[in-house]
Amino acid sequence: MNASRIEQLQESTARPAGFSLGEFIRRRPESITFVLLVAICVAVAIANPAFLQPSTLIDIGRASVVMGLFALGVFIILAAGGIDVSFTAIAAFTMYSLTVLVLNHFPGMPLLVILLVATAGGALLGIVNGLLVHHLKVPSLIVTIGTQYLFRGFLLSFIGTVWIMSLPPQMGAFGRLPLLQFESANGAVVTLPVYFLILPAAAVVTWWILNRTLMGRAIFAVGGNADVASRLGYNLRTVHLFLFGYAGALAGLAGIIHVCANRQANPFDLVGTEINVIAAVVLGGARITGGTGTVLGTMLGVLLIVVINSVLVMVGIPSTWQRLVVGSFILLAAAFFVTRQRKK
Amino acid sequence: QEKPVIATVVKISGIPWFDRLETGVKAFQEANPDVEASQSGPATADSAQQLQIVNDLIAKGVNALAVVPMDPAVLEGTFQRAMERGIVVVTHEADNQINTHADVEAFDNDEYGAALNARLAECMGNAGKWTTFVGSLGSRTHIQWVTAGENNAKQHPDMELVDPNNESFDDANATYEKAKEILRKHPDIKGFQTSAGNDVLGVGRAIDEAGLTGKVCLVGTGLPNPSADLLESGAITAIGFWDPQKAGMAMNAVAKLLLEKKEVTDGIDLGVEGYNKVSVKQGPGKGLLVIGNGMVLADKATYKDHLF
Amino acid sequence: MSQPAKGEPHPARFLELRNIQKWFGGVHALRGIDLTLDLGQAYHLLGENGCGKSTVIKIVSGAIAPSGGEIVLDGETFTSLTPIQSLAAGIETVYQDLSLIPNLTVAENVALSEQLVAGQGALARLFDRGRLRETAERALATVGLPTDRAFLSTIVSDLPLAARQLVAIARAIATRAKLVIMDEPTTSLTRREVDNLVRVVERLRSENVAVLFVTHKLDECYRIGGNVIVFRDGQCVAQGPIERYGKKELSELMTGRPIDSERYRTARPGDGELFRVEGLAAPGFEPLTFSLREGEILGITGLADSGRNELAMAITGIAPATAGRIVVAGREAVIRRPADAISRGIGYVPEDRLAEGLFLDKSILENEIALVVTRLTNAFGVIDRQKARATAARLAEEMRLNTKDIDLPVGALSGGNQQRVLIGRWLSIGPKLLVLHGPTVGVDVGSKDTIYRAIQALAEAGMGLIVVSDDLPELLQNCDRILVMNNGRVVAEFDAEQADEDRLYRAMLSSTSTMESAQ
Amino acid sequence: MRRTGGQLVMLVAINCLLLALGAAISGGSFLSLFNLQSMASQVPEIGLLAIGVMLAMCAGNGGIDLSGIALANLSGVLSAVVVSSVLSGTEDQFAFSLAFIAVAVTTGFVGGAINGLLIARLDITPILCTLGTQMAFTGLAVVVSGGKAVMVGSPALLSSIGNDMFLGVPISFLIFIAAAGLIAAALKFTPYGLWLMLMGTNPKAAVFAGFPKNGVLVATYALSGTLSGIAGIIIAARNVNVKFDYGSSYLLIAILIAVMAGVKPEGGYGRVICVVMSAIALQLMSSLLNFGGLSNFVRDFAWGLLLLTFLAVGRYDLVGFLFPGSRQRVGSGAKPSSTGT
Ligand SMILES: Nc1ncnc2c1ncn2[C@@H]1O[C@H](COP(=O)(O)OP(=O)(O)OP(=O)(O)O)[C@@H](O)[C@H]1O
Ligand SMILES: Nc1ncnc2c1ncn2[C@@H]1O[C@H](COP(=O)(O)OP(=O)(O)OP(=O)(O)O)[C@@H](O)[C@H]1O
Ligand SMILES: [Mg+2]
Ligand SMILES: [Mg+2]
Repeated sequence: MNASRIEQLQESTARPAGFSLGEFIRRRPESITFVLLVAICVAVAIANPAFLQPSTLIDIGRASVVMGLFALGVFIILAAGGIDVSFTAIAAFTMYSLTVLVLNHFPGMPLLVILLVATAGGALLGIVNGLLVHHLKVPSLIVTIGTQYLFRGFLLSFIGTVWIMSLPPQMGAFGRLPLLQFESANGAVVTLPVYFLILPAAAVVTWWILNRTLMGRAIFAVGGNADVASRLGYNLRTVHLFLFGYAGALAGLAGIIHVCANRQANPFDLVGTEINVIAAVVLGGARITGGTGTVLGTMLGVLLIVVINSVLVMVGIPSTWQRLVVGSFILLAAAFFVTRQRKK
Repeated sequence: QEKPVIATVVKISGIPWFDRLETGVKAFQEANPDVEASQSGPATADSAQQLQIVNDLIAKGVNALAVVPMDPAVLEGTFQRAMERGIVVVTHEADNQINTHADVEAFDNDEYGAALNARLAECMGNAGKWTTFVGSLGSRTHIQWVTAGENNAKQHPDMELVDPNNESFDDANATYEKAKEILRKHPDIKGFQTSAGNDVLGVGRAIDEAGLTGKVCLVGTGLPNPSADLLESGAITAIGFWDPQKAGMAMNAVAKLLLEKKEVTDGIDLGVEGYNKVSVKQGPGKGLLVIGNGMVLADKATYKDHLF
Repeated sequence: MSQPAKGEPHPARFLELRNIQKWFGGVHALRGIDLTLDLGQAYHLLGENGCGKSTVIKIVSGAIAPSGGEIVLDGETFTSLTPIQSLAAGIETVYQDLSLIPNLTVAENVALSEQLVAGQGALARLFDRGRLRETAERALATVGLPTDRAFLSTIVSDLPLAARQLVAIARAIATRAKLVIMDEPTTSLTRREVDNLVRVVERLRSENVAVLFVTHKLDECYRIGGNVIVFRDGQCVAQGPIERYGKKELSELMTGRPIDSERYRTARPGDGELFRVEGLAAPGFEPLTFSLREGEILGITGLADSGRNELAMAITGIAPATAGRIVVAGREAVIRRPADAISRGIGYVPEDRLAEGLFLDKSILENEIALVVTRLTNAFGVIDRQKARATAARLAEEMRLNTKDIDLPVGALSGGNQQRVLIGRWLSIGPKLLVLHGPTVGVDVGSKDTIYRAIQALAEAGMGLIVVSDDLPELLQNCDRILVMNNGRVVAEFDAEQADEDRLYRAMLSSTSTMESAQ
Repeated sequence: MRRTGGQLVMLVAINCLLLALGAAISGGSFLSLFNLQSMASQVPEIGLLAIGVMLAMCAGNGGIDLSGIALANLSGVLSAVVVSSVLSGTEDQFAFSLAFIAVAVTTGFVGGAINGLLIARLDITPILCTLGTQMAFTGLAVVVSGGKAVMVGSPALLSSIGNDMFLGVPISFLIFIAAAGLIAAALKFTPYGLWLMLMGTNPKAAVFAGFPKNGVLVATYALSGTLSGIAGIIIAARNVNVKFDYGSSYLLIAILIAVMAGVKPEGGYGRVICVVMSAIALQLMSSLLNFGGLSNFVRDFAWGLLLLTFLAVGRYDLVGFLFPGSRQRVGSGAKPSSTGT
């Protein structure tokens, strides 16, 4: 009934076309991340069977929380074709100011309110990013380099630099509240804290926003082609504000969890780790040019980085060699990733 | 008539240790109104940033520099130029600094490292696996301390050093993760000797959370106030430190002496607690090495005497 | 906001533009446009490149705001529209660049707008995935695309261009639109697809939808019928039923000067063989052999997936051949990458000049000397500025650019001039063979004329040219011979003087129709 | 070209303003020869790295070089270790210096070329690639030096690079200006420069035009690496020692300088002279704050503000407003009517 190539198109899509590994990897790059992750774990387990204890898993899970929250924020910005390096400064800003605030003015503030305020505060700073990105019309990398300096400089020059060692009790208690606890062979207690739950919860929420709401589709649309998206009626301003606001909210949340988990509020913390988080997201299959990626992949990327960083002692790599090993590994993973992805 | 300016430059400004040092500088200023003493430091722990500040101060024309080098080596060239311009250079925590008029140390680094280890060995009952943490492999004093510790441990054949010299980057969280890992890899580990100011916090938290308090010993450099909780709970066996306030005062005192062209002789009293009878030797360069007696080891019972 | 006023007589006035002005910086792109569009009618907006067609469309669809004038939409007066206002009023647009979101699926591209518009552009909402599927299926079926799950979930950037164009059209008709605007919708469609489009338009009109076409293909306007609107230099110079105007008259209205659409090719090719391929093959086409004489213009046509694109890219080293030989002026040429082709004197003017050809932010000078910089250097490896400027100025002159300022960024030129810059760049290497892929895609009548004349002049100078195109009149007017490809093979060869559109067209479809009859 | 004549004017204006401000608050001592020399000798390290970042950005396609300072440190460390194992810095001073320079520049070149090859051949995203090599280079420096500072000393030639003046200008600054000048010339007058900028504007068109794409990429990153090597030499010469973790804050500052200089992060445009001016502006500002005795945290804050101000100025064409002469004049040469035949 129609032109031949449309018929062929019909045929080719109708045909299950067999299972092609290359095509699968191209469509789901996070599968590579997964394979790498498993490969490392197997290799480490062979090198040192002590790796195979439940406590390993729990420690990795616990260590992923802050980075994971950051990564979700970075991922959604990356999906919309932007990049953010100010999230660590946002986290440091909110966590420290809030701790000071609670300590000095509202010692009785319930934990839930603290978490909410942190999230809101982070969102506010994120919105500042969003406004600047939208109105200055420059790549967000540049804007957020500026705001990173701005936020951190403001925090350290005007809010304070003193480390807070004794947290408000409710925050300290939250950091220790166990979700799961058992004793390992040497009598050490292994604890999975309750705050761990925040990461999967945030991941699910992010997944839901991206895949079930119009906003999520708008984010990918903007990442695909911002001009076109705006012509089709997606309000770029709304998308930008939401995007950076959401990433800021996640950063604020991550910041306060960082404080609770560490039992100290150090305003110098966090800033400087942003490149690692971006690397994690990219290793999770999101293209740095935007428009692609999945929440699952992002989480796998975070796990990959956390695992690499935490198995070095296990396999007995001397500390002089650790940087070289991590660096080489990132290169190797990236190369593997790219070559696999390119094969179609 | 302008008052001579003594500029103190610390490794990084804003952190508790150097805030404490600043109280020393301020106290010195109060006691010595005939000089102008002030403190500055970089915003990030980066020797290049510190170098810049020192350079700018030299250009500004201060009379004396009292510097706690982030990395002594990086500052050599600049100090040389400063000395050529007639600026008095005094350093602290840099007993290998060549281009300085005087380096002020709170104590002998080898003695300090050995003392920490002796305390650790005592707690461990002179037997068992132990490991060490340093701020970074590039941190000379930290390496000195752990090396002295290793040498001390050789007296006890049953002490076994495993996976030594873990880098903490002075980040309590990173230290915590690494300590957990070590606890996992060596379930039978008995002791930790740490170097950077935050290491006791990270390792202590790991021990505390693992419920190993009392089973694993931890001795390291730390400040009394931040460590208070963990000392109380017993997760930290003992902390070693010197009071940066006193060190700051001592540095400035030496700088003032040198500005006044007075001689700094062995056994001289700098008028600062712990530096009442300093040993003065020839340093690695042309300058002097001024060693005080400011070492403090504190544990649960004694830390309250030094709250800062 | 704008519900149709009930009980109004037919045909209802839907949209009215009054004295619309638009300035881009110092450029007065629209100089007072007055237009009215009624429901149930088809309109053809004609005009040269840069006369303001796309600008008017962007104003109507809310993508940009006019600098003056007013828009009356369903009886309501606006000074400017937002995309959502325009969409909500029932204006759907298929933009020149298709405006598809490359990383979303077919279904999302087709049917997401419906839900976006339903919520007045609010983003904080769930979307109904069932409705998404239904809407997409219905719209895709209308334009003749597959409606199975696999196709619905294909990522748009994985589709061939023609299918993307149909997807864009499907999006426009997915909702209950009142006005469907199509900005050059048929540039990459073949005649059969255009036929199908004509049927779609018929249906839309019968459903009382207005359709506004922007096109450079006059033939299609006559096939579709309706009214024409002619723009020149940002002004509307004619409006009325298409039957009233002859083809030639329309051309003259557009350009403001007479154009004869006679055959441009008058010279004859030389005798010497210039170029030959023997058993050349690559993914996309089977081993084929042909040759070209000096000064000959060879046309190659076929459906988009007939292998003609792959052939062009194999000859020019973009996607090198996997088998066979290429002989240039009697010497075998191994072409593995574009640089090889360039060093053999083979040039390639790609189809998508913005994406593949031009450096838009850079000056005409830099664009023109890009291929020959190494030849313009002195003994120290430094570019000889004077020589470079002279070269660029000569090429600009030769290609009759409408500006003498070679420091102007190419992005500031009109489409026709941009294409001339690109062709000029290739002349800089003094090519033996120039492969032109869709040399006049999206180029207006006036510029086409200039480009055709340039092509003829090159052939007369002894250069061989291969014109790959699906604009059949273009091939018939310009070529000596025309090869028709189908399914990766050359299925017919015509002497251009003897051929006509109908025969070419049948050849293009020949083997497919055998396949069809075999089924 | 035209669009950014304004950028340069603006940067020059800012520099003048900062100098005037410095003179005002310091009672003139900010403009003393010694302070000017001191500031001039501080610019080269970061300035060289910023030019490297600029080159990588110009290549387009998300080009960026995060490995600059790591490679500079590696060059210094490796060179110090290798050369001092063969020669003595106190005895054969001149030979030691020459060998040191040669090894450091070579290391920088090789390191940069590795970046380039990984990016061009394996197609790894530049940000990820240089992040990996940043760690690898630092790691290698740690392995080679055992994490300790490596003594270079002050052999004749190196010491004069670090400390001496030529006609009152620090030699290190002259080296920086010479390197910047060479790069600027290469960008402006050679085919390489044209290819790089065109490729940055439209990588696909560059392929179609048969540019030696891989060659240009490798050359770009190798050049950036070589600049790191030179920065490593200057660091060694000025500080007498080299260490793997020197200048960790330079990573973002180099990007900051490049962006303030108007380099387009999406590729295809950047001017060396603007980067030089921008580096000087940053130096002036931070020295000014040190002179004023302000906390260094205020400096971070001020940098952020300055960068955002620059962006706003660019966005709302305040430059054109202030200096109408430098305004873009697109379209002036073209006639909007149709083509005459
Ligand atoms: N993006 C732009 N920015 C600024 N000025 C532009 C831009 N696009 C076009 N112009 C200016 O508008 C002029 C008119 O363009 P137009 O498309 O009408 O040219 P033209 O004479 O019709 O050429 P052709 O016949 O080749 O289409 C251009 O020559 C150019 O100077
Ligand atoms: N964003 C812009 N900035 C500056 N000038 C512009 C811009 N968009 C269009 N113009 C100019 O406005 C005029 C009208 O352009 P428009 O795109 O409407 O032409 P068109 O009739 O659609 O041409 P074509 O047939 O090439 O699509 C041209 O001179 C064009 O160069
Ligand atoms: Mg148009
Ligand atoms: Mg025109």
